[in-house]
Amino acid sequence: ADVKPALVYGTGGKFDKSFNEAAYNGAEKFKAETGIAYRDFEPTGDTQGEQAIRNFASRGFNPVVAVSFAWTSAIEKVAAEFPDTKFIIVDSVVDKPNVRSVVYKEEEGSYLVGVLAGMASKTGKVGFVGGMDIPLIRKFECGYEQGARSVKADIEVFQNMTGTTGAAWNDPVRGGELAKNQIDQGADVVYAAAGATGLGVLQTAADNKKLSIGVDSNQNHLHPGSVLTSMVKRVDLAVYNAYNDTKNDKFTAGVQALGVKEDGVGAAIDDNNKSLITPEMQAAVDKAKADIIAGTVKVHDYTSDNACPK
Amino acid sequence: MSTASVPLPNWINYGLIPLLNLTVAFLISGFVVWLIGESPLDALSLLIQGALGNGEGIGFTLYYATSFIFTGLSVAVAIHAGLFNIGSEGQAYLGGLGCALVALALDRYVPWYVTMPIAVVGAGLFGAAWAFIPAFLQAKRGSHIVITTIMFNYIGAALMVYLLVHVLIVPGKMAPETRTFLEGGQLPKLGWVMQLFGAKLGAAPFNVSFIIALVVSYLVWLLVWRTKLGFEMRTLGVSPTAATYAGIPYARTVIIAMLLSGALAGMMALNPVMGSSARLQVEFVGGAGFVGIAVSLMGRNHPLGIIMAAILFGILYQGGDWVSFEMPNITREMILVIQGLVILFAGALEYMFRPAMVRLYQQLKRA
Amino acid sequence: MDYYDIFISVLASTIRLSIPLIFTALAGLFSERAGIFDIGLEGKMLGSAFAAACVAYLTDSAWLGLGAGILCSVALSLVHGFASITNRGNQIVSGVAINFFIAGITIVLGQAWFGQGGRTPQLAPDSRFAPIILPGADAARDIPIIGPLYANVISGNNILTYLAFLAVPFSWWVLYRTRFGLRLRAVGENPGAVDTAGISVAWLRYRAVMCAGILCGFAGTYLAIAQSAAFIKDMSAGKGYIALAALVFAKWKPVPVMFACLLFGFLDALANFMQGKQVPLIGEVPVQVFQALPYVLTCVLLAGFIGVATPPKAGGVPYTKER
Amino acid sequence: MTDKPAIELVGIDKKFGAVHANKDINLTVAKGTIHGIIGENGAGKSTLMSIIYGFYHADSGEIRVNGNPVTIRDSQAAIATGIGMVHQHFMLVDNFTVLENIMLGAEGGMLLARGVASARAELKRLETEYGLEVDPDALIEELPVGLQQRVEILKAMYRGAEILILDEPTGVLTPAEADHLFRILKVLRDQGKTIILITHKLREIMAITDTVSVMRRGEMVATRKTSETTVEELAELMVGRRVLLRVQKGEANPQAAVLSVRNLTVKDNRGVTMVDNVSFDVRAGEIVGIAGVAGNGQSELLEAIAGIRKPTSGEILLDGQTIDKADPARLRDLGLAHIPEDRHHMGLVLKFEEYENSVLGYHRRPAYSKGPLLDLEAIRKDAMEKIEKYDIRPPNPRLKTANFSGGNQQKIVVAREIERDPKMLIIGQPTRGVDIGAIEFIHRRIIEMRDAGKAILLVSVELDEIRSLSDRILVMFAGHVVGEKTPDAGEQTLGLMMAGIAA
Ligand SMILES: Nc1ncnc2c1ncn2[C@@H]1O[C@H](COP(=O)(O)OP(=O)(O)OP(=O)(O)O)[C@@H](O)[C@H]1O
Ligand SMILES: Nc1ncnc2c1ncn2[C@@H]1O[C@H](COP(=O)(O)OP(=O)(O)OP(=O)(O)O)[C@@H](O)[C@H]1O
Ligand SMILES: [Mg+2]
Ligand SMILES: [Mg+2]
Repeated sequence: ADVKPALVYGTGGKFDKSFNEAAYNGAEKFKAETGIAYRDFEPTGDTQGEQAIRNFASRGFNPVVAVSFAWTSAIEKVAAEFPDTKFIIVDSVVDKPNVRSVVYKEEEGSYLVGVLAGMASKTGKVGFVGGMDIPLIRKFECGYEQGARSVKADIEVFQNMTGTTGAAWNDPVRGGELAKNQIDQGADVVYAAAGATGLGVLQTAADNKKLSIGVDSNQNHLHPGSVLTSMVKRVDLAVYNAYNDTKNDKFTAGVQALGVKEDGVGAAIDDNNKSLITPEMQAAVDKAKADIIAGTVKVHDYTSDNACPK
Repeated sequence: MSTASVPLPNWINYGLIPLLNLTVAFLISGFVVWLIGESPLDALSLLIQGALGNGEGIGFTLYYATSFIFTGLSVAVAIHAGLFNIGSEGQAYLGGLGCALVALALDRYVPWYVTMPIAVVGAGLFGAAWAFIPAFLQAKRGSHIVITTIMFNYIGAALMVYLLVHVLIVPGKMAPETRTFLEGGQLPKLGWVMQLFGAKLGAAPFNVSFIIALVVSYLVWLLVWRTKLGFEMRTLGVSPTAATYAGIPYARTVIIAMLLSGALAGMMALNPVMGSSARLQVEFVGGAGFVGIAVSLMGRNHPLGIIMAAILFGILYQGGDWVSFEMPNITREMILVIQGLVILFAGALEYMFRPAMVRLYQQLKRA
Repeated sequence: MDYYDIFISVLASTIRLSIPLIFTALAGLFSERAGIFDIGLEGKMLGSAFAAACVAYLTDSAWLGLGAGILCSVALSLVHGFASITNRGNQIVSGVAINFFIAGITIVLGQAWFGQGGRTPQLAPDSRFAPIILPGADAARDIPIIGPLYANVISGNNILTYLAFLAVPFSWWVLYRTRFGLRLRAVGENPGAVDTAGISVAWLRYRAVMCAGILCGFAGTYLAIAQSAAFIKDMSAGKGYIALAALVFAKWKPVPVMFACLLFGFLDALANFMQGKQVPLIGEVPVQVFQALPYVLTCVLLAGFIGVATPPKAGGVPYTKER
Repeated sequence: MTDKPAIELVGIDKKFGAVHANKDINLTVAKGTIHGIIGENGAGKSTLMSIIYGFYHADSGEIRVNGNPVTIRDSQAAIATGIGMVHQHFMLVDNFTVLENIMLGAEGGMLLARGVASARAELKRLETEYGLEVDPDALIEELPVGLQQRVEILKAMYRGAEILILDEPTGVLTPAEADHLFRILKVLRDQGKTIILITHKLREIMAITDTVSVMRRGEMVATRKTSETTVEELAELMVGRRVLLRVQKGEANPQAAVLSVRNLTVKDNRGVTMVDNVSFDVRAGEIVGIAGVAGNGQSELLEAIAGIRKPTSGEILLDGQTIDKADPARLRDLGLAHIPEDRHHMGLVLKFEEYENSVLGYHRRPAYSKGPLLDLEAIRKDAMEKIEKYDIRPPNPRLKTANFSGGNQQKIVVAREIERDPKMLIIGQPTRGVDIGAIEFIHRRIIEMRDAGKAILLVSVELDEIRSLSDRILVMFAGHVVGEKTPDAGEQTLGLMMAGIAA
């Protein structure tokens, strides 16, 4: 079928080295493979998403991918206005016949990096810095904690959220301060799930010669030797699949939940962090992955009951 | 001879000089566009096209303008009483709370036209309440209102975030915002107005609050130039000593003027909260309070001027969105750049061209 | 973690968070003591942060970054001066304009040049101001009481931090012990006195706003290339206004300015630290309380409940000889 | 004198917008003399001096100092040429010490430390040489005006002024202080300095100057040797025609007291007691004049009675009613009208149109309103009537008040206050800056009011005005009423009382 793909990023900007960049990579991959150009838009504020999505839809773009839960209500509205256009929202669920909602089992990926964090920590204390305090981010934290505890039962996990509004995704200074607080309290691995705020966390960890864990994209290269691993979330796949499925008339609406099994989330290991990962750690993470896929390990999903079992 | 006090005819004072100031602001904005490697002329034509090219664009333009009329009036009323209210932003934010509470309470029981007047009152009351403390501190304790209103913007933002995150949020939802209002809490759009001109409003949230804004503009004009209270405010504004002499109570007049100013700012919330998103969101004011300063300055603190300036800024906002969509290299923040330049040239540098104008005018007269 | 460690940690955080406030409030001090209100501090800080980050990235030199930050901030000061001194425009309006302009232009240019949502690229360690470990810091760490204080609070800061604390006595000295300072204080109280003493009011005020520009340049540079490793949009996040509040709080005096900034920095640090922690009897204190506290305190001060804050008498009023 | 003149002005011209403050002024001031310049308010004296001092720039004309043409770009240039000036409105930094004020602009180096020592020494020298004593470490805001003026003189001397301009130095001084000042000026002259003294008090001119020049409406109309002229001639030159010395009026016919002031004490904004335990009555049908040197509490007294300033203690009774709240609006309703001392800052809103000012303070009256709205038609009609009755020119109620001349502005205020049939009229400086024609008119209206049975309290620093209008004269000195006299009391007697010397 005809595809005229469009992409609306979250407010972090296209090259955020994280979430949005992953989406961009997916679109680029599609373009490279098919030669089909796409159009994208980078909103810099929360009010622009809806207009951009509508602009794309009204100009016949199809499918329209919106990455970020921030565009939930925008997609809800615009999808109703353009029932013949296909929409894909990432990180949120919109129940409309022409909308595909792609969500990730972040708890599973976070569990894997938690295992690594638990093993890498010498102090028995690890940290977590979240972005905006919302259930989605709690979900990351909860899986992380469970993973760390699976290898060190008495491990202490510090957690902080950067803020309560959208600005929390874009506040590396506060992210750095929070990380520093955790390091001062003894944490030697800090996991940042905070968009651009995370850059401050990784920076602070590197400045203080501690370990950090990146998120969404593979951020291992940002501070080689300091970033222990990254909890990658294959947003690129969501975008790529959306375009490809539409092209091949295989678009399906409804919820897609991508977990470890679907390769939707995982712990990144590459040249940049190879030296930090011991063979035992590698083995442990592989085992955890297998266990999750086999169902022998169940990672708790915070959003299922808004609680994290201790 | 100094040129400061040479009188100039109105068409120069209120026409040519503001036009010149505006032109310079746009020229420099054009330069910035050129700097990022885009064509300023293309950008300008896109801006106009996006803002005025079709019904939907016009609808958005007027939607933005509605908010700016309210905040512009808010700033202007205070200025007439000699008070620089930088707190319209915070007052509008709090006004949103007032109007949302009304909508949340009533939307399931009554139709919009019952909710609306009560929401206007609610928004006005909350906005006024937020202006009250700075007003009181200025009136009774002489605390500089510019500083206190800035402080109150931040205090208000903290308060609203707290309320939205901890109190008003829908449990289980991620975004800090209230639930969506039902029909009874939503203001109808003005699609029919567009139809009168044969245009389609589309998705633009141009709504009934525009009419409220126009009515309020008239009322403000009446207040400032036709009422005893307005007379007293203006007296206080230009000559506090004469006001004292005339028995105009300083504290009372300051407080009333600020309450009115705050109420006007608060009413602005109706437009985005009940007219567009149908819920109260974090940071929904989005700088409209500060735009009010620019609008009031450009409109020479007169309701008619304010309406025109608000529409100009509406064009800027809607057109700017369009430009940023069509020219991905130019982000929407270009609007802030233009806005800053307009405030600089129309406000702070308003007299820059005056001496030249005076010389020119005198030559013209001699000739 | 025992209480002393907590204390040290919060103290160190306080210092890191106070530095931009100190520079900015001192900037405001120079400008306002000369009679020029400056609510454009926010914009100047943000602008210089952007300039510093761009230049540091392009040249790989933190010092050139600092230079660029200062240059940018001084340029903005001159605009403010041109509007409020030469053209006798409204100083508040001019400040508001500068804040808007900078809030926009940094993102517009940043996005156009780097495409990172208004951010500048992450800086390599040597294009930033790195922490300086003072001699013996590591060795001293284990000495009780003084050790952690030395190792974690006094040592391990970047050069700009030390400069900020030097800037305080230096500003005091300039204001109260030099000819320039005497004239500057005079022009903020009664420009007529300065004028009739044969001193150019305009040039004096221009120099004052340039001083403000220089100091603000330090603040922005600190934000972008010392505290962080890149410019992030809106990264000043209201610090300019907090600094203004601190300036009022300190009644326009240099040493109290430092203490007011430390107090406000402390509140910020405390907010970070207290997050998610329970306070006995009260429960968890919302961070918004800490965020609002500096502003509330300043209003309480302005209301005259803790002494009176009298601004420089000629502040905000353009100087004209003719009526 | 064979020397070149200290100062020569040739064709100095200066406009402020529409106001032609100095018209083609020529003036020669001989070295080593005291040269007086007199003129009514607004004649352009201060403007001319400010031009010499480089504070203003002349639009055209030439200045010569010691025979050499000079360009005085700014005050610094003036100081460098040896010109010093004591401004009418002091140019001091209130929260600085005396020493800091004196050093400002002449610090003697980048750092203050060194200059401070030498400034102290030099101050000591000036003190002993001229008797200009003042504590160098006192804050200006804590000094009385007389001493502040001394600081201004010291500032000029410290900068080595050879030519010293004093702009109305005695307005704020008691006669005794003025005498002290004159002694100092004579010492300075005898040491070869040149002094230009501005005043509009003829007595002072006669007492101290060697030469006197007269300005009127921006023009230099005459220069005389003091020894060869008379008070009468100067007065005539000043106002441009023969001056009527007395206003025609009949005997007063006082009735019951309308205003009673009992043990009134009033402080100014700085908390200094300006009116100290003052008591008096004003009866219907009489004019009570208050004489005194400016700054002896008259302004504060008026403001307290008008409800603008809250008294610290004491009682004010209007028509038998105690006024316990400072509320000008209520006082107006009770029948108190107030013509303020300062029409520009109090009596009028210069940016308003004339008709708006014609109801200022009375705008809440039912006659001018329709509910919360103003009844513009009624107001404009009323304004027009007053314009006709008082011959206010131009007769246009829609004209901006700033565009009326001083005399016409004063008429707007007078008309507004008198024409609303008050019981009690308080008047401050009714004719300041007003031309002779208007003065006569306003004086006549005041007498008519008295004859109509109104009680009138009049404050003026012009002793002649007080003497010609009042039925009784109270003299104020340092916040006290030091005595009561009839208008035929001699100028001498009153003058001594004003100086606090005799009662
Ligand atoms: N700075 C100014 N701007 C505009 N007009 C001015 C200014 N200074 C003086 N004038 C006007 O110029 C004229 C002359 O004023 P000036 O102060 O020189 O009079 P003066 O003779 O000193 O009067 P006074 O006795 O009241 O001091 C007046 O009409 C006055 O209003
Ligand atoms: N600030 C001003 N702006 C515009 N016009 C002015 C201003 N001040 C004065 N004028 C005009 O200039 C004329 C001369 O003013 P000025 O005060 O010198 O009058 P005057 O000759 O002293 O009159 P009067 O005898 O009534 O005092 C006035 O008729 C007035 O219309
Ligand atoms: Mg004068
Ligand atoms: Mg006159």
